[in-house]
Amino acid sequence: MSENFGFSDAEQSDGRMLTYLEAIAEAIAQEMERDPDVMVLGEDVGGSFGGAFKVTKGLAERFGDDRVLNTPIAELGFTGMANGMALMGLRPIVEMQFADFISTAFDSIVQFASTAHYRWGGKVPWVIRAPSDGGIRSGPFHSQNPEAWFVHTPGLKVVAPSTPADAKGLLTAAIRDDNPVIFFEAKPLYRSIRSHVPEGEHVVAIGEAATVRDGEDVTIITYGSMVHVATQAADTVPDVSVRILDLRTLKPLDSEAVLEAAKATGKVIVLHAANRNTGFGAEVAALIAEEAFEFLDGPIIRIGGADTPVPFSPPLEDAYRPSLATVADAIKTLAAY
Amino acid sequence: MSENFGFSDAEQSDGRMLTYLEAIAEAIAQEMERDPDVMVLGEDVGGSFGGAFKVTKGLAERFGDDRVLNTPIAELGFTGMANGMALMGLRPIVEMQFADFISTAFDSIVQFASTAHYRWGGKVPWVIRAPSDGGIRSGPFHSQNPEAWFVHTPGLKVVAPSTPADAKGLLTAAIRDDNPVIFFEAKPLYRSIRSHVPEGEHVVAIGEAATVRDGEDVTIITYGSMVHVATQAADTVPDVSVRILDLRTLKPLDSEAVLEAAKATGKVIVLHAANRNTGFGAEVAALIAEEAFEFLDGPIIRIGGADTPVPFSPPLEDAYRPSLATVADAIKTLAAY
Amino acid sequence: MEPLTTERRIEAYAWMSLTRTFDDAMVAMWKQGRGLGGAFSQRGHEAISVAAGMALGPDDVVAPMHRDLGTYLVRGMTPERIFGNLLGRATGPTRGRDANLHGIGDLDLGIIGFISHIPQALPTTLGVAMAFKLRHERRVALTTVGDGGFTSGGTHETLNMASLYRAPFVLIVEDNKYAYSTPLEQQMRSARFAEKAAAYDIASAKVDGNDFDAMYAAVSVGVDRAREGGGPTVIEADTMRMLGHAIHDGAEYVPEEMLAAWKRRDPVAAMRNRLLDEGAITDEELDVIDQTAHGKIQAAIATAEAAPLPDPSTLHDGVYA
Amino acid sequence: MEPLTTERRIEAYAWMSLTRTFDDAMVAMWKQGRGLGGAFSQRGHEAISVAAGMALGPDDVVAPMHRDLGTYLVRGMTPERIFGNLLGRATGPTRGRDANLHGIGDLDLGIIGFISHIPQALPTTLGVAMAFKLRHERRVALTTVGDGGFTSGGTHETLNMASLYRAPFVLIVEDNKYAYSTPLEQQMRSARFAEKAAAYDIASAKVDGNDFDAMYAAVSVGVDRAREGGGPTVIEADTMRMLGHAIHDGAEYVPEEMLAAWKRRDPVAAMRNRLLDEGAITDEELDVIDQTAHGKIQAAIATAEAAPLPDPSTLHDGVYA
Ligand SMILES: Cc1ncc(C[n+]2csc(CCOP(=O)(O)OP(=O)(O)O)c2C)c(N)n1
Ligand SMILES: Cc1ncc(C[n+]2csc(CCOP(=O)(O)OP(=O)(O)O)c2C)c(N)n1
Ligand SMILES: [Mg+2]
Ligand SMILES: [Mg+2]
Repeated sequence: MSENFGFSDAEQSDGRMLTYLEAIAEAIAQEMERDPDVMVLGEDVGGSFGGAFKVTKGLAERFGDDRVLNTPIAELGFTGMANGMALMGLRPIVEMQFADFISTAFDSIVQFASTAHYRWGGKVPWVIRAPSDGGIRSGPFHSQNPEAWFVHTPGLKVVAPSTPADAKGLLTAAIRDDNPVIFFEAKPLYRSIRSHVPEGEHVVAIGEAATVRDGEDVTIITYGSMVHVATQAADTVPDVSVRILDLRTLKPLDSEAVLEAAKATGKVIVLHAANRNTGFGAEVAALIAEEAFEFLDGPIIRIGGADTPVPFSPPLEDAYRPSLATVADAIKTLAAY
Repeated sequence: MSENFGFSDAEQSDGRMLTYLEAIAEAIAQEMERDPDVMVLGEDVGGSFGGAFKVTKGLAERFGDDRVLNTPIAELGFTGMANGMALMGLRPIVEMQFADFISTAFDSIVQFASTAHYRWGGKVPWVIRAPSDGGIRSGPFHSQNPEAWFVHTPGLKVVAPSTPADAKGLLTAAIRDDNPVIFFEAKPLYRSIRSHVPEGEHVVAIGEAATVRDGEDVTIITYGSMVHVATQAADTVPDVSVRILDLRTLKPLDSEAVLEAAKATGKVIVLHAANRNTGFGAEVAALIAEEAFEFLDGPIIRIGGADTPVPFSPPLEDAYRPSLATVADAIKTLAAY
Repeated sequence: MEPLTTERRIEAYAWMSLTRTFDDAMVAMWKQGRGLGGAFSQRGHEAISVAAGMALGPDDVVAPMHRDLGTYLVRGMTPERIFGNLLGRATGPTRGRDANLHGIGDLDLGIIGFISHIPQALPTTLGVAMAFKLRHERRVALTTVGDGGFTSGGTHETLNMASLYRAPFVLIVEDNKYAYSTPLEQQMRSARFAEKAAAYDIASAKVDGNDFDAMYAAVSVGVDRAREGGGPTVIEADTMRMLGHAIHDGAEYVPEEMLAAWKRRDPVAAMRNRLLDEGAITDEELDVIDQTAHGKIQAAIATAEAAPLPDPSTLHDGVYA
Repeated sequence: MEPLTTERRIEAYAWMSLTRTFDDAMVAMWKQGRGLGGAFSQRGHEAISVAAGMALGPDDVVAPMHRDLGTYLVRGMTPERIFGNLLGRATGPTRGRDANLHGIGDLDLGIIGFISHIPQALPTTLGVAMAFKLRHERRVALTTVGDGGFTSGGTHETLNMASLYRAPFVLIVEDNKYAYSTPLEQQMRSARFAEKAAAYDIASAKVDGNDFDAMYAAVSVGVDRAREGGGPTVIEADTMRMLGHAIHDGAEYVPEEMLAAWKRRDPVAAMRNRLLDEGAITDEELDVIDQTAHGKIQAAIATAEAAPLPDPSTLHDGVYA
């Protein structure tokens, strides 16, 4: 992959280190243990196989085939089925084999699930797990970051953790949430980062951003895999004091944290791996341009994927994807502004 | 409907006045006359019926059932069929009965049509006509403005005319374009506005915004039905000199015109009927906040639909939808800033 | 299956009469401009919708479509509430949020609110059925689809999964010959829905959808099968959409003779005459039933028209649970 | 239908040998870490993909899937170009934009580039067929779908429209018993694809997908029917996916006996032995064919590996036509 995600944090001293993928698997297992209404469904999630990324491996043996349900290739249908299950009080965790295939289930998400409670009070407490993001040479249909479609749609919640601990804590919160939550997992982080994850129950509230590091000169607002790119880029510019805000939840957005971070430095970079054009970063930048205008000391720089499909070949994908160098340059530009 | 679209322009003196709907119908008929590869397909478009809004009425009699093809209820399938037809050089004009049902065809648009040329050079010269927008008490599933989903998707073109003349000229350009173009028709304008439309061939280039009126104090950047709300709102604040830019094409965006308009007044309102959160207005605001920052004399105010489904009942829909009063207040606020 | 006593059949007539009366009143109101937005007449579907409502048990769940007014009524959704929805009142089940019969769900009545997008009711209802199955509850989920909706991809995905999982799921195909302006022969080459069901290994029956007794029997067989763990059923109901797609649609595309022929098979009149022929009830008693229906509907309209519109300040209420 | 002369059948063997040799070489490279991204082995599908390629006429159009390598080769997509795509080279048909066999379309060869999203190839191919029909061209469009893809909604929409419009459309269902890790019995209760086709009034045939002669005959019948205006055909090809879903997949979920049984039905070996038994060709001649294939593939790999990667400055090229 194009970036090095050898992420390390202070907590690494602690004994209990899990990968991002292990943290997700742990959250699912613990919630299934706790609540018999929690179940998993999707393509290849069941049996001894446990899904394309093996996130659900072992669950079928442990909780039975009824609660770890293999589906045919029918995203629209099985997500619609999850809508009905959720209306009856089950809490299905729907696995999209890749986030790229979430578009196949679109109506069941953006038309039914997102509107049922607003229209007639029907609760749809499911979670869709969407393995997203690229940098790992998977081509246009296994590398997408479609979060903007869903943030734009009223009635959904959208979460995108960047660390194993947040992955466990936010997935737990998403499963317990009474609304449809789309949980974007950053594939490139699955096995590339390992850090401390609290044992037992661990809940991270949906809707709260986290300050990854404090700083006075420039603020980077980001989420998912790009949090690590931001941190590494900041490290390459030691003479600039960089503040990094990890949004963690995209909807509902922690606007207070965003505005506070923007005001703190007056200089802001908004960064994500998704296509930049009308991406979620545009919302963040527009929010700041409207509500923190008087505090701005420089242009709001947006960095995101190019306005092309995600190409497969390394030189093209690296050019497509926000790089450490691009972010470092933006930091310098703003610092010098 | 909640706004009065009694739009009138100077050209009204001229003899040839068409409604927005008539202008669209004329463009289709003229292009079918000109080019045998141009055809229409969709639900109920054929026979003597001519579609839910009667836009294609008379075409079947004139051009035959083969070129005005009734389809079953299968948006994914018939849009996918249009992909194949277009690859063979036909120029299908696909009618979505309502823009709200475009989500049902999602994969055929955002995965196949948008990427075919980038990936392997396959040209997909179709147009999807999407009757969008609300204000006419049609409820959550017949009032949507989903343009942001498609602007965010690489490889598509997105057009949204506000006048009969532009509707004819842009649709003609869209039909002749070698790329997939999504043509958003503002339903509330269909029969509510009537203005001059050039007879015979009339092409308005895709990608060019239009200055509706010049002004020094505040710029409103908008498109579709909201152009008329902007004009009327500006009229209610005669003491403020308001510049109005009608984007007409959302993708590819006329960034030059946007930046020029923003710089001209230093105060900007971005307005659309679609849900504001991560809507296309966010892209426009973010572009300005990055590229015209030094010219800004005030916060960029974004006005859009609420972050709820489009409600049906008049008091709720009026509260949901950007109103003349909201826009007028924003003009005053910025003028006084 | 609950035996179809004479009392039950008279009750059925009463529901069909109430449904027809509601429909007539609604159509009249909208023609007079007293309506709001669009409205779908279900005229001709009374036997299907009432049979579906009556054949289900109290704990079963149903997701009716835009022409299943009778099902809503039988399940206990009052005419007041439905007219409240039609008129965008705060008292409707969607509190002015959704239009016509869209979204008028109420889980306390075992009703799922539907959305326009075809065929979303199908996978949703399958999910309800699966919840019953996974919890080992002896409950059934039923929904309906039109001839038009049958051609939509989600219908195929739902039928395949319903069969695969042997879900307690019943689907009524309302073959009313048109999808908006599009006749059956422009939708599909084979309209043999029962045979289509067989290709999924799903049990099926073809029924005269204008014959209440036949519909009730067929739906009951499917419901019982589902309840006993026998898996899904598809019921092909042969019927006709008598008043066009929606209120604004003159349906000039429907041949006169066709309508005339179907008029002779009117489901409400048929039920009425059958009960009379059997001597199960007198003309006078039937008139009382019709007058009662008329009174209920007039009262419902008055109540709904007098009800308040929603307060704009509630716009954002309920976006999230 | 072009008669299946001995020459044509020997030619067919050569294509099957080339396909198998390509596959073996690709698998070996990826196992050695000389690959890029993922790769799908088509081992076991040679008879189907080569028959599809050979039964089509030069002006026909095909949209092959991820296991139809033989079809690409027969249509004239060279091993050099395909390996170029697999290795992300500027010389591949997607110029490094798409992965493995995805998107390797070339309209000059009558090949549509496919996308991952199942079952997009179906409606697209129907559209190609409709273009031929509307222009009154005697051309045919063919595509393939897996047992897994058959359960997807777009497949139903496509089959219904193909039947409705009597499109010159041929669909081969590659029933290879698995969709990734999911066996047929967890995908659908009835896997009788020919019967499913009948429910759409579509002609169908069930064929041993590992028997080239049978596949060629069946596809030819469908292609001829389409060309003569007889409408669509569905061909159910009974076969097996021999090497798992993709290179990273050990396919431990596939029973050993099942693989062993299918190994005895290897389509390439079967064709080879049949030609030998008939005395149509000698062992030596067959070895020459295999060696030629081996040489071509090695040369193709060398060429592809030596080819340049795309220039990053071309990132935005071709987003729009
Ligand atoms: C996906 C989708 N496309 C289009 C529509 C618009 N539409 C509403 S009802 C209808 C016709 C439905 O026909 P049918 O299923 O036969 O039901 P009927 O109206 O005849 O009862 C159409 C096309 C829709 N609701 N959903
Ligand atoms: C809509 C969609 N969902 C999921 C996938 C991921 N996927 C790729 S191939 C595959 C299995 C396909 O099985 P089948 O159709 O039987 O073809 P086979 O691989 O067996 O040849 C899956 C699930 C996809 N490509 N598209
Ligand atoms: Mg119908
Ligand atoms: Mg398969």
